[in-house]
Amino acid sequence: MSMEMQGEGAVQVEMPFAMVLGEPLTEMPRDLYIPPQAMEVFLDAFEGPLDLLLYLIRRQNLNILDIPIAEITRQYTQYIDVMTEMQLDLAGEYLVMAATLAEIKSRMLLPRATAPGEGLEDDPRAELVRRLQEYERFKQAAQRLDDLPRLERDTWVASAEMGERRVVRVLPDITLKELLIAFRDVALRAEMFAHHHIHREPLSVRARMSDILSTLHPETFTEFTRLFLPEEGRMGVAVTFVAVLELLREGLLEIAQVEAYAPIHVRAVDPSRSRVIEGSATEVEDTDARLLEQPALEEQDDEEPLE
Amino acid sequence: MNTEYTRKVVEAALLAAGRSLTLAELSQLFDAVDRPDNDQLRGVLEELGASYEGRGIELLETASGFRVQVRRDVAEQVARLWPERPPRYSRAQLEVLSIIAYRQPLTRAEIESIRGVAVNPNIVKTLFEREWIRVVGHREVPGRPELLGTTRDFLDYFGLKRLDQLPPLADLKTLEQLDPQLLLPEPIGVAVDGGDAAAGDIVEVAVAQTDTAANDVG
Amino acid sequence: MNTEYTRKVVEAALLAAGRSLTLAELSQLFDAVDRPDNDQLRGVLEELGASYEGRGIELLETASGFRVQVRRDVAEQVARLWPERPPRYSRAQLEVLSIIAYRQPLTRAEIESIRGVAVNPNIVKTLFEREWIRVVGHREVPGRPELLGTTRDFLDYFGLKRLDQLPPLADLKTLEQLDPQLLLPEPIGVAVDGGDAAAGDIVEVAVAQTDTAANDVG
Repeated sequence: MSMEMQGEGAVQVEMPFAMVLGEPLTEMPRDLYIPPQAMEVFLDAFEGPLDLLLYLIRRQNLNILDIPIAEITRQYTQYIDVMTEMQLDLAGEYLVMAATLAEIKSRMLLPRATAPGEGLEDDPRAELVRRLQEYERFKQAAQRLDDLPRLERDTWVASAEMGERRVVRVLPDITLKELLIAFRDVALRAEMFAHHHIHREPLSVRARMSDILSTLHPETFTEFTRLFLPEEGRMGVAVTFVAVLELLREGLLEIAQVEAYAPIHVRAVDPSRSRVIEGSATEVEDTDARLLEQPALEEQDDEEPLE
Repeated sequence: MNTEYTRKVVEAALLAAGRSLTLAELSQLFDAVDRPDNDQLRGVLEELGASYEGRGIELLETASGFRVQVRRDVAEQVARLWPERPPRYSRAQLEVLSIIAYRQPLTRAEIESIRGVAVNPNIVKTLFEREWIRVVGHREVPGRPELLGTTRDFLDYFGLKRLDQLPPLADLKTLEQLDPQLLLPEPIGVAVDGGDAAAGDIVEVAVAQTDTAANDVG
Repeated sequence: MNTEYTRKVVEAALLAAGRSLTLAELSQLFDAVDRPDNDQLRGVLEELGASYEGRGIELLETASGFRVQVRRDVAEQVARLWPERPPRYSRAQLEVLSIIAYRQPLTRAEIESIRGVAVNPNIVKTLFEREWIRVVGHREVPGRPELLGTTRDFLDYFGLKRLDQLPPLADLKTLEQLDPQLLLPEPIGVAVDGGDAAAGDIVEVAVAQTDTAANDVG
């Protein structure tokens, strides 16, 4: 069909079909005699009856559109006979094709209307020719596909290393609403099951308790008045005072006054009075040391709302 | 040895491998007849490295050989190729955090007593790592348990200036009425000023509406 | 947009990813403020591709985006990095794959009718395993047979951007078309309907052929 294919004559594909008795079988046998050892390989080399027919046609440099159907049928059936004799496991399609060819041959013998312009449609070979051509197109397409540069064989995707990849950890997001709902639920549960009631304390006092506690150190006293920030105004002072009282009530704070009217000092409750395992004590000190850096920040924080 | 060809092969091999290659491995790629010796290979690698000047990649010699890697100054941007799906906090985490926010300073035991279940240490650890909570002191009881409180980062994250900008507990009770997704049918506009009674009313309203709709259909 | 910086990031990203990246993926790497638009990105990619001229690598656009890959002319040498040989595909596999690629969507029975022989189930299975083909639907006939089509992976693997980049199918000729020629004394090589000699002319024909193929399916 194509010049290329015709030029190659009987050679089906360029690569060896297989190794037969250690010899590469690169060409189809030119005659019908096929060494028995090669027959199976030979059969395997064809992708079915259309492929075999194409081979027979090409081998004789015949045009696919003008197949001498009698001759091709004779050759085809000879192959099939050889294969059958050798009791090779022949696919049924080969026999169907043999029958088809025989039918075409017999129809060719019948007289046909040969009015000009028509008749070709009636050529009994038309359907076979169409199928052969169609198959050959894809046979060729498969070859061209195989020729395309492809991954793993002709190219590889280039990649470079990232070095130490900085892990960008994404932290979960929470909305304030989620947080509030969570607390609401806890509170509702606690009211239902817990023995104690959740007090409605102003959060500012709670916050101030945390702040004061983190500014205090168990080993050194802090002057009481330094807990207050005059710039916070009366409300701020009141909040701080209530927070100190609350801390005192919870036993988290101790207050000392050397004598009447002397400055009042506060400090966190001394840990040495409790029995503490040594290991955890050092850990605690580290934590406290770290916490001592916090108050400055917190004080600034408190100033903000007043501006 | 054809230098230019050698350079092409070396570059292609390094990028195809996507890992470090030794001089020996690189040299194996060539037929004996045009195999570069180690000095020649080093020369070629040097040229290759120089050609990456001002590009997104660089050539590096490490203990395991030569490799091409992404330049540090664009690495961070390139890392966005692998976005991590943001994880979510569990219900328990949210509860613990909210309890600390509202009831600080308090100990883990006190959190447990409010929630009625033990607190998984990992939950508290996560909150510490996020720097949302801190140890503000110790309660002077046996074991000196840590007292937990929230941090300024916590306030910043939620856009709060002060802790008392959090709504008081009493207002929280009506929170679900404020959240259309949780309970309400459509009319968010129904002015509910809290309390369970109001919630009861709404349910009735909703039922009535459904009835009406059903009547309309019939 | 700083072109040089953009180019650095794009190159680094393509090589860090080690796979094809789409324009959208590349654009995501940039902050909104200096994010290149698609035209700018294409410009940068073009420059990048040009800068690989004469090197061991090249830039290619395939179905799933842009990738940097090893040039074919050094492939043989680079392949020596891996002791195992690349997978080979039998003629039968390639034929079935081509038929699916050109004639999709179609059923197994339709493949068999073109090849004139039953399709070995292993062939189809292998193509599925490689994720080169997929079931794209069912034909509404008894048994509702599966309709097969190719995947994006298939295009990527063969370095194609779209299906119509496949080499064109040869023409079909009818007996009528060719008959006049048969009447002439047959000069060898006139009846050519494809083949490399005519390759230059094929491009235009290809469109028509693809159309024909499409019509054939319907």
